[in-house]
Amino acid sequence: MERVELSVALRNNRSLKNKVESESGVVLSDCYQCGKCSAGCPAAFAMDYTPRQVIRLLQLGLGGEALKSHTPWLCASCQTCYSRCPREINLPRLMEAVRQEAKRRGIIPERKVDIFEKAFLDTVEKYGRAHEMGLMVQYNLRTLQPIKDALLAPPLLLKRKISPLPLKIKDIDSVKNIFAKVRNEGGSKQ
Amino acid sequence: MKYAYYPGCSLEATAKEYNLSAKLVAKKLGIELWEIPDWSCCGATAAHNRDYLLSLALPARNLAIAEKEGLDVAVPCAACFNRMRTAETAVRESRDMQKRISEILGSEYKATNKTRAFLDVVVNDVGLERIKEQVVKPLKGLKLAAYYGCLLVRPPKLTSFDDPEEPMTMDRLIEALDAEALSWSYKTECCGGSLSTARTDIGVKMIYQILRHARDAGAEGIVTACPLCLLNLDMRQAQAARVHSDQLNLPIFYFTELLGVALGYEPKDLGLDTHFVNPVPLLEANGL
Amino acid sequence: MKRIGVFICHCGANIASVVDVKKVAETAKSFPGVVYATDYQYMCSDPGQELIRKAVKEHRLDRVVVASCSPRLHEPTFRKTVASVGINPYLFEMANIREQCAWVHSKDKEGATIKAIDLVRTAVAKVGKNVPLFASTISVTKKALVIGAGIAGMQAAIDIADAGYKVVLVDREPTIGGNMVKLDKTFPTLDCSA
Amino acid sequence: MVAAAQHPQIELLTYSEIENISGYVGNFEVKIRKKARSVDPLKCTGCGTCWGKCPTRVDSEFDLGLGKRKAIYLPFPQAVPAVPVIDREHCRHFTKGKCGICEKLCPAKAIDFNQKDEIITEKFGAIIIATGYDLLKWEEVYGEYGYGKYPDVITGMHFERLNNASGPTKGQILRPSDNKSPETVVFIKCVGSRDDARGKSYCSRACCMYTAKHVHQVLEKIPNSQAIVFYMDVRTPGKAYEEFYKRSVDEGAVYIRGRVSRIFQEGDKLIVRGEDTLLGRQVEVKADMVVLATAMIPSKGWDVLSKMTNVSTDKDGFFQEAHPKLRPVETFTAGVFLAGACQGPKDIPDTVSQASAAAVKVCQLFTKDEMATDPMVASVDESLCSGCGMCENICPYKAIEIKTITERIAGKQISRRVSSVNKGLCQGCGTCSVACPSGAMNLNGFTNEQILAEVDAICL
Amino acid sequence: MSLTETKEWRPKIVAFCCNWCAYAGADLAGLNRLQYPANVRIIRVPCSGRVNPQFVLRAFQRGADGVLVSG
Repeated sequence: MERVELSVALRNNRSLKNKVESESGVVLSDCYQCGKCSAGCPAAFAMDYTPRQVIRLLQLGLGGEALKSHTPWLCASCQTCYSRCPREINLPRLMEAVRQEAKRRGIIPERKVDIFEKAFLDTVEKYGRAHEMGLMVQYNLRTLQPIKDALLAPPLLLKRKISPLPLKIKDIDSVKNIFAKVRNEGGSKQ
Repeated sequence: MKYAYYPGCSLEATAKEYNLSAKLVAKKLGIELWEIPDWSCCGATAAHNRDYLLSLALPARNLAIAEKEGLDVAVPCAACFNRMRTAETAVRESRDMQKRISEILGSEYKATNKTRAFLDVVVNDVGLERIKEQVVKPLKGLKLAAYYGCLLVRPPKLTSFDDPEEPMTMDRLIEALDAEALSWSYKTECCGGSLSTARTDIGVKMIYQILRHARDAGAEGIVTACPLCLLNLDMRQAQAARVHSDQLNLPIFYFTELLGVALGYEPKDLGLDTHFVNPVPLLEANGL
Repeated sequence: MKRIGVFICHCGANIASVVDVKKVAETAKSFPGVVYATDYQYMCSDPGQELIRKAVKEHRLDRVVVASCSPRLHEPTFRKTVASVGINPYLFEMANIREQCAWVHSKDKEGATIKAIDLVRTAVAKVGKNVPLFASTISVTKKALVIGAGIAGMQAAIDIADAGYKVVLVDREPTIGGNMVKLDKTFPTLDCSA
Repeated sequence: MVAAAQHPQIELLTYSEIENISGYVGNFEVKIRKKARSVDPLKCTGCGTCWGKCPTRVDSEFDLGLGKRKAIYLPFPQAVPAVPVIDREHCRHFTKGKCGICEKLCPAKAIDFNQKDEIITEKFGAIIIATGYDLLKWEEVYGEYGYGKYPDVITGMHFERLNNASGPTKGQILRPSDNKSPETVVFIKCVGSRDDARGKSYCSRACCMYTAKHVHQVLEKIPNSQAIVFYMDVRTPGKAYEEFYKRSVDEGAVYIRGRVSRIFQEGDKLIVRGEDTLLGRQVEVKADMVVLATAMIPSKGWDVLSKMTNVSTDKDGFFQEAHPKLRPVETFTAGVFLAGACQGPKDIPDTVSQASAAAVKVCQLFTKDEMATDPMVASVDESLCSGCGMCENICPYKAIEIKTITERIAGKQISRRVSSVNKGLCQGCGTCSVACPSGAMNLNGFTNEQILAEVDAICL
Repeated sequence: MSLTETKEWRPKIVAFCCNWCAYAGADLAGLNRLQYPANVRIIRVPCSGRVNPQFVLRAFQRGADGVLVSG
């Protein structure tokens, strides 16, 4: 592990820190690193850094490493950390802000998660609602794993739980409009 | 008792039986549901992970329609409920956000109406006393674990109708139906729903812990109020059992299905035959 | 004619790094009744107080204004200072240019200096209307009431009683000792607590 | 304790509460309610027959529910005074109108069911507030630690009782659930302390040290035991404190830096989940008992006492000292002093120091027969006063009364009524000067003329 | 707030503060180095009850734009 020279690191980190803070509404210095968030995180076992460590990286001038971390992409948004945090730090929002910034810089450590979400939102933009069957097919094609969950599809079809055809809402323009305006507001390109 | 009704995408597909049973019990309990016409997706996890504003505007579209009717919105899906509460609170707390969202929607939305979890409506608006009066088939003998997951009760400031660590709404309902609600330690642990498609490996580990703890606590079935929880615990149960070389075979119910059974509907009418882990044998074994 | 002296404190850098103290002292000289104004690093220090005493004598001051920290901190100090050179302690006023000026406007040095001048002018205006006041005396009942008979109450009661005064020690519980008697051995000596 | 009880200059009033405080420094008048004990302390010999035979058993508050006591009881064997009290809420004589066994059996005939609360009034020159602390009710806040439903999740104070030779287990550390000796004990610090969201934002100061002591006691008393401490920081700023902490580590305590997220029961074990933040890894302990170091909060009733003494408190209810550095035991109410944890969380050495300091302040006051008063009080211009009494009614300190003066006007003796200010009682608030319709009442040091001059100057 | 932003007009605010609470609070703001606009001037009074309506009127007469009584 490389030694970090902090004076330069901290100075260089400032703009990223400010950006993440303003987008998430989280004040990073609120965190005193007690670890209660990470102690109760149900997905931490799969993460490279614990959520607390992601905050630490951002506090310490190592925001670049936070952007490369898988952790924000594996956050299940379950709100356990936020509900128990003694400083009421909205970690899920922070994780969102970090991964959005990472994506803006072309860093996508969890490609499958990214593809799934894109497929999901594409469907919503196109039809106004999520369409599970189409979504699964899209996702599998894009992640090059055509037979993933294939065993689940026939019983789902059989149980009339998914339909092969998407259902489009009538006023689809109003939804498309939302997507368009959010893009204009400078939101991410999805 | 009239509410705008927002089923959400899952209830049109993998959670068809939740929709079916919710509508049936609503009818029996005198809850009038006005389905939001031409409702659209709340954006789910994907939206808030990728764009905060989008994650508010998508649910707000539906809330705005209900607001014009002057109705609170009853939402069966815990995830939709959470997203709609988030949007509603953000708009209510900031005039600036109200302006931005109204602008994006192209129509005014002030968040004067409230999102309510359907579970909250059933237990707290209808009330357990009235439900008890209508029970024709008590669920006597059933040992059930109420599973709330995350988004129904967290973060508490947002969800507000029950305790984030020791929620009891569903337990009280189970007891009112004469079944036994077990005390167990995983009732609010996350099932990893949002990760289950892209990172099934992670999701399977998470659901196995939940299923195991419910079984070890003596549960014969798990009751939930979230289509993602049910989908995960039910559809991926076999996989979880295989990965962990364990036998599970725990039927998963929507609270509306059990309520429907107690109110006298046939399991088939409630969609109970569409689950992966067949719950019918358990019901039959208990004379239901 | 009143003869008012004004003393502006730097409080090291606490005030002087924000407020232009020289300017404040200079401006104060023009206020009605002011015959002397100066600034100094630490007014509350021995040399600072000595500076006030000297100025009172040299300039035959009959009223004094000190602009420094909050009067809640050093008003008694400076009252004693002026009293020691024969001025009634109530012919003294303070302008709070630290807590309520330098510290809260540290990013607005110009605004802080203008405010400091205003505060000094106000104190000068007030001191001009001050009249000598004299304390009277009241009798003292030499008996103490101690509310709560835990460690603190018992210790205080014993100390006062040992000095020869009467003490009434009150506790709402049926017994004295408070939380202490619930404890086992206590740190760092690990002896028993009672 | 015995020193306080036996001191000839100290009068103990136990089972008594302050009803009202009036007056001012040097001359406080205090009403004290002596609650009915139902036992005559002059007759009682403390023989113990009564509580031995009393048929009613209830949870002992003193043992925090870990043990039982009777309806007539001494809280603990060494209690001072050794005079029992009847808990009228539970005593059968009072609840059902029968029983009376204690009365029949008392050899000294000390039981008196008809005793009534008695109110006494006494004058004091000074008051020391030493009301101490309670512990935060963690059961009401921390669902993730089980809301108090797991019997083996206890507080440090419970642990003290378990450890105490005269406690419910005679000094053995046993689990409340099954009276078994715990092998793995987890300690969690900062429960309710340093928690802005659901607890208190401050550090409770004593917990680091008493936890180190608890750890030592576990390791000393229970063979093959393990003690694991979850902490955020170890704070040992006191003489010999760091050495004490180090000793508990040397004895084998394992300190994990991280706050516990959740405790739950699995079988007869308590699963404790935390993160070792030094390692960045989730950790789990299968514990037999968990001891929470809960936050110190002001002892209940602080709000009432604050009003009676006119001493303000901070947002958490701790009494406010006159200056945090320079006047730590004084208050802004002259003659009222603070000692111990009522002013802020404190350990024993600090409490004792502060108590002695407060005592000195009182003695300082008592060395003089008379004391000087603050001259910045209200004063009446009798020539303008019409004796209307507006000021008398509005004065919050009851410092004004109407007196009759006789004066000579145009050769005639005339009596008329004017206001008069008691300089001892007057606190210099000046409310009277605002109420006065004739401008006769003014406040020395803050006269109308002075303040108007200030307004003019400040608006320039 | 626009108080600090607009150079053209800065309202003159006179605050009467009770020595025991609001004035102490203003001291505390100083101790914590909280920043607020410099156009607030505090007059110390022994109690907010000491503030005669006459003082408030006089402040407005002499050009104050706002008066705060705090205690």
